[in-house]
Amino acid sequence: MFMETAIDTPESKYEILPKTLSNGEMDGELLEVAMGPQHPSTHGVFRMDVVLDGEKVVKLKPVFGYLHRNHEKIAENTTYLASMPYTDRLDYLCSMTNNWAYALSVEKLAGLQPPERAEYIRIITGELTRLVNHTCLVGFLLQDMGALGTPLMYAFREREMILDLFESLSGSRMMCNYMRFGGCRVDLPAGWLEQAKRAVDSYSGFLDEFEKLLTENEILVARTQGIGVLPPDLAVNASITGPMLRASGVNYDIRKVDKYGIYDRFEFRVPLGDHGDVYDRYMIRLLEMRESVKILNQALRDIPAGPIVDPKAKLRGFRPKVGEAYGRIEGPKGELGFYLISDGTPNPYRYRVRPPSLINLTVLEDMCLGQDVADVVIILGSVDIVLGEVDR
Amino acid sequence: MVMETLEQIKARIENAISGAKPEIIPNESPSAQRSLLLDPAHAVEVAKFLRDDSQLRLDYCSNVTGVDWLDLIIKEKVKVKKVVEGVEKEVEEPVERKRPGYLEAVYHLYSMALKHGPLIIRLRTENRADKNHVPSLTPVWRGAEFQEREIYDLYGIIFDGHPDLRRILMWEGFADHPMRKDYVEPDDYEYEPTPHDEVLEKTKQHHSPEPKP
Amino acid sequence: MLGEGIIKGMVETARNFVGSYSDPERLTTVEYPEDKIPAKENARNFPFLVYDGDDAARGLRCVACQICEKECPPKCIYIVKSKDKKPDYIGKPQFYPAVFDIDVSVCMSCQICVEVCPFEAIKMDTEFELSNPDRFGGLLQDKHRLAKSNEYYHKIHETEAAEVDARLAAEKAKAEAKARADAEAKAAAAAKAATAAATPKPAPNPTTVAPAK
Amino acid sequence: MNQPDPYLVIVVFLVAATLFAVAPLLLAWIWARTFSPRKPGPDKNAIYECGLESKGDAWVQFRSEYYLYGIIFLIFDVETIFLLPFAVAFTKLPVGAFIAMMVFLLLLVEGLVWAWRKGVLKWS
Amino acid sequence: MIIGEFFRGLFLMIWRVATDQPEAKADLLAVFPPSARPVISAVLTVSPIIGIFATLFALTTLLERKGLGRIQNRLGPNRVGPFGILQPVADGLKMLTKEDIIPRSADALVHFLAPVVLAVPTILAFAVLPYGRNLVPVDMDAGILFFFAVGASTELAIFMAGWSSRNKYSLLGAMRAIAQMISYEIPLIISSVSVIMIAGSLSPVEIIAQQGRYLAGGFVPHWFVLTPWGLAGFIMFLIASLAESNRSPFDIPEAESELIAGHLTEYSGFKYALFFMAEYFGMFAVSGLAVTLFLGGWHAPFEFLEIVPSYVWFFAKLMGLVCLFIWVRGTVPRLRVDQLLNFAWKFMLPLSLLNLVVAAVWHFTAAWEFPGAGLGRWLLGAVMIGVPYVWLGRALSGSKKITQRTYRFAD
Amino acid sequence: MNEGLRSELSKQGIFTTTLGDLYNWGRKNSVWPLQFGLACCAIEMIATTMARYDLARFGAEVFRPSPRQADLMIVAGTVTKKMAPQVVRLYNQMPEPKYVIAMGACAISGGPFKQGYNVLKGIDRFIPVDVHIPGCPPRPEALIHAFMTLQKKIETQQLTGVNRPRHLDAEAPSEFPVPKFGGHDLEPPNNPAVWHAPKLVREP
Repeated sequence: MFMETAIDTPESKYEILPKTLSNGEMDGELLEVAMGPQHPSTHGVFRMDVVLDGEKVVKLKPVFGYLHRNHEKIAENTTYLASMPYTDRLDYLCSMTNNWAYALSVEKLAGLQPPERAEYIRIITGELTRLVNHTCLVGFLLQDMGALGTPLMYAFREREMILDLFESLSGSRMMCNYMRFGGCRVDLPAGWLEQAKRAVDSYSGFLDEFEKLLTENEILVARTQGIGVLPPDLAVNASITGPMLRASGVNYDIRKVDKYGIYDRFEFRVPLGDHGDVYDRYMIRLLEMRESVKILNQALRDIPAGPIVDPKAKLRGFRPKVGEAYGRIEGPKGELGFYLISDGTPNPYRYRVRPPSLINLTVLEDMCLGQDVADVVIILGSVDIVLGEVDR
Repeated sequence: MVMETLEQIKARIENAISGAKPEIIPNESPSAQRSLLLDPAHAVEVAKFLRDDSQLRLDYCSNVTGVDWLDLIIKEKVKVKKVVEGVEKEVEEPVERKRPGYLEAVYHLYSMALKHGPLIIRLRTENRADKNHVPSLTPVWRGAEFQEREIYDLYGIIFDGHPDLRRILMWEGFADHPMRKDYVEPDDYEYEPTPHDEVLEKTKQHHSPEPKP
Repeated sequence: MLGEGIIKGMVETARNFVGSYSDPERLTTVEYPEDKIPAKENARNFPFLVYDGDDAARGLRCVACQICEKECPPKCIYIVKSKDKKPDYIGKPQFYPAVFDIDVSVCMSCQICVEVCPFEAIKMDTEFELSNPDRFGGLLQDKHRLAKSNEYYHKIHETEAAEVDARLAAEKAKAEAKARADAEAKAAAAAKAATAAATPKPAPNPTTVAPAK
Repeated sequence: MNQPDPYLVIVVFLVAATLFAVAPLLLAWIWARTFSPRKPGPDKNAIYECGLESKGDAWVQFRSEYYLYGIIFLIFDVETIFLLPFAVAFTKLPVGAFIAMMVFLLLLVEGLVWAWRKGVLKWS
Repeated sequence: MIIGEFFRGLFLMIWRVATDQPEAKADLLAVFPPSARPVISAVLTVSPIIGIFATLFALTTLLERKGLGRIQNRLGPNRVGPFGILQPVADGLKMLTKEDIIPRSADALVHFLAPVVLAVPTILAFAVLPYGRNLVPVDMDAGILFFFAVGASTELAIFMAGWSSRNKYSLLGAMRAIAQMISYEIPLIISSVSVIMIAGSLSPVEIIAQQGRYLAGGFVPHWFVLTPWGLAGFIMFLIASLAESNRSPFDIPEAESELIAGHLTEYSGFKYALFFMAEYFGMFAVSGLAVTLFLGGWHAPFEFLEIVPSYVWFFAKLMGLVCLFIWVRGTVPRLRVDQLLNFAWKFMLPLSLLNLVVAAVWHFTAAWEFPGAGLGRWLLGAVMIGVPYVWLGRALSGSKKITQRTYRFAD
Repeated sequence: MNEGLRSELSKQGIFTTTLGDLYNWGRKNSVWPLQFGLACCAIEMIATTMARYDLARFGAEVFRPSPRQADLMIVAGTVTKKMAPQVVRLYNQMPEPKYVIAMGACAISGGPFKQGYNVLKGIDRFIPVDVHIPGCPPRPEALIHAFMTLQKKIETQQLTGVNRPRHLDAEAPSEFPVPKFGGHDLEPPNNPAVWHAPKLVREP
């Protein structure tokens, strides 16, 4: 609605280096505006230096580092275990998947194998985290679009339900610090599975409600379709991962590619978009949530009894052999990887987080050029960043 | 799809690009992720080969990171033939060898087209002080743009050919490269109510706040 | 038709509006200071020290082994070991913390101190109403403020506390049996006085990873 | 005659409205004078820009799009002014007058269509 | 003696107003010397209106916060006074005592004048609305014209606010505000022209009088909204008035998520409150006009309900519209500025012009006298406005239809 | 305000006390926070305004994006050294009376990240903080509790006299110097006028 530009067909040849629109024939002076670090819709302390020609963006430079908390440096000065709670605070919406990625990398480094039940618990908590993340993202995206809190409130209502599950499992709402090398910290408390089943069952209803509220809303359609188009070849070259990549139509889901954990046992599909615009990114997330619900239903049905920790795992005095490992998972925001180098001491020699949020921002300027200021915030919203992970 | 072994890749690189001498870096840990060390002179060419080769098609540069290796004194025992009391014997003798430090950029490559990986390539600077240049691979993989900037910021590796090499996380005007192993932190947390001895010890080496002019 | 989607959305919000008067699912507010969401069994916020019996000073389980101090990721625990010893719950003389400070303004509620503690001495509290205008007076907690009774522990973490108590009782019984056997052995070999007994081996907590032996 | 002159009421309305708007500002000023002193400062009275120091001037020459809308507005506003007397008289007018008015309207619609086709209404 | 007369007059006035009687002020005015009577009379008219709308403003902010809360599954303010009723009072007190900051580089005089210039015309617009059978502050022949004339000056104030702040966000907000408000001014006026055509008068009193009849035994009011052109005009009037009062989804001048607070960014203390208040006053004024033009003003929906005092109906209808505004605000996201302007020029303007034709046809077909003529007229009008609506709606959405996209799935 | 004090004041003039009470009541019930989140705690801050906890009940859901209309700055999350000047500037740009809640470990003391080279060890090094909430992140209820603590604090403040709050004192500063970026650290690393490093007293 309200829009005349047809969707740009993805160009076959991308330009690798970032480009800036020239102000050739345009009239009026340029206006340099800083959006952020304190700005209602930069999702934290992100800053974009935007050059505007009227309302059009002719240049956009992201500025990072306002939340650079030295996670990697701190981790290199402390033990492997002590970094686990710090990973919670990387992408603070999805602590479980962060835990998982780190645990997976350390398990690769030290040769540990979590038992089956632990793998199931990881999948359950991981997919719940995906639900939380995507729900919040959609809420925040609508907030950026100017909906007065209602979608965000509904999103957080559902989030609270899952946080309740996390709290009764791990003790904390957000910072679960739940996974351990070779397994999980505690077993599921009594009644947890039933509670989780109830939550998952009601989730489809919530998704229906949400779609009714928004998906067909003309304003949303008009605001998102054809905005922030990301062609697939640029997406691949710029290392975009996660829903954003799949919205551009590239079939790459690490759950399918690496089959880490026990993802090969579950039946689920990977939704792909054809346009790579904001609307596709929004819809891909909604569709992914429906797939997550499917995975959760299977996992909650099949979870076996048994131990939850690899008996070889040590809590104190954990010293992996000299070497290095890179482990990665399909986080809700994209590929979340940890690269670890061990020198045989209790502390990692090099500890590196591969932050999907940061790398997905590589193409922010390419997507925003020529769009309006109002589009910039929703394009940023559709990228789905969390500053804790962008700046670490 | 299974990727070729590192040896095969190495041989094909050597065939395709004359002068390139990739070196396989072993990895003893259970992960067994070995890597290829590229020489800076041919790195961009090799990278393009890796990206465009039809069997590899490593079109996706997942992770780029820096590593700081300090000067290291390696103590080894070397067997030396010596004449001891008139008899030639093989004697083990401790030898100290200084390995100069260097900075390293590590790239993890995957293929989205063929769904395989990782191939890990490494680039090394000559030393940690002045000869800290390596070629930038951003023109090959745009995804390396911010990560190389980050390495420049935190480790001080200068990537030649990077389109926009500025500090990314710290502010302009910051003097140090804080992720280096020998970085000295500013003196500002000795007031914590629960200071530990090592913390107090550490604060003594800190930069003191610079005197006001 | 134009406007259809908006009307659908408005129907949805109207449903929530009307529902908020009849359906508790659609009015999720818990009016905090009056009503509280019951704390979850596993909930954790800040650590406290468990003591047995009535006397907080004498019954403290902590033996100032300083493992938690070392393992604490943000280093918010500060312990000074006592000079003298006092008997612990099985009567064995142990050190106790002369100073045990936790700066809750630093604590990240990660529970690692609880996991690594071999003596079941530090546990997580569910108390969160700690906001205070005074940072140091209000938030730097010493051992007097940290000490809370075993009954309190039972109140907040029922299942877990029962397990811990059972384990401690079993240990105590074992230790007493051992002490009796030792005493008999001592009586048999009256010449020797065995005072240096090994520290009691803690039973691994079944819910946590077994600590290294 | 109890109904006062409508314009007198309007004048009183104007005065009252102005008082209503200014009185609280005055009250706030008195409060500030008496109890809570205003404390201007170089930072506080600087332009807000997301916590950064504002660079460059905000008073720039702006793009022409906004002005184009302004011009079309003028045309149509004048048109509506013409419409009003016509509308008041409409019920007393014959069909012919209505058709004449429609011709006038059509001319304006043509202007709108022209502007539309010309791309004036398109935000480039 | 005089004091007794005064209170008697006051009491009689209140009683007469409450019971819908004419000449409410007569006895009270008799107390005063004749030369002072016109002014006193005017003051007696003006002060209750401002007082009532100020109270209504306070209540509406609370209503909005609570209503939005309910839409969002929560309670909303309920702690300050019983049911949170004193929340607006606390807010007002706070704003009064808040420090006032004028940016150093701003144009201080314009910065100060802007909120006043905004608040005064919005209050003036209340002058011409008939609140009840005998409650018309100013019975002007050109009342509607006066209303639009004062309403138009608010645009200037918002631009003054944005420009004088010398803040980049404010400037963008001001530019947007100007573009938006002038664009919606025209559909707003044209959609009310259809009513003026049929009523044949610019006087609000006369327009309401035209809607005072009842059909079908007193159960169908003769409101203009119940005609095809009236319904279309009403909807367009509402949309345009949403835009004119900068309410969501047209709140782009202060677009929080992009422009911080747009033209309000640099305003603090009670100046900000004045803007806030003016927004609500503007909303009341346009809702009041919508009630007058389309919803039969102070007339009851059914004839037998006319015994209820007329002003009750007026304010009930007004608050109904305000609630609708709040409801819309709680549901929809915001438009982008170019879409908003497109919507005004390419959808609202053609449709509102067309609506004039529909109204004319309605007028000319009034003479139809065959069985089912009423229904036929209705259908003709509905088709005349409905078909272009669908067609323009399609055209506006470009070539693609508003249907869900299909998505591929990879296994 | 306790009874004794009230009667003492009423002797001097009841007007002052009631006006002061009204003033305190007004500003305590209408605390509008600045829409300003830094890190993890910001999510819990948002959660506090959401349906389950509903900060709106206290009239505080009006999160203003512009500091000009805000009363309360909730420093929710880690203040890095790169961010600190901006935080101080935002605080400076808020009109009086203004309050600061340091939410979460990071804002109070640097928290778990205090060992980081780019992390400010507590926002109270540069601006005065009214209420501290420990926790990482604090539960939404804890934020509400802190909010009520702040309300209690406002309640006890006097309109006149020596104990009047900072913003009513013409001499007290309303803005604090913004630190500059230095070669190794912020310059100065703390503001001695605001921050007083405590003396460590340890009883054995």
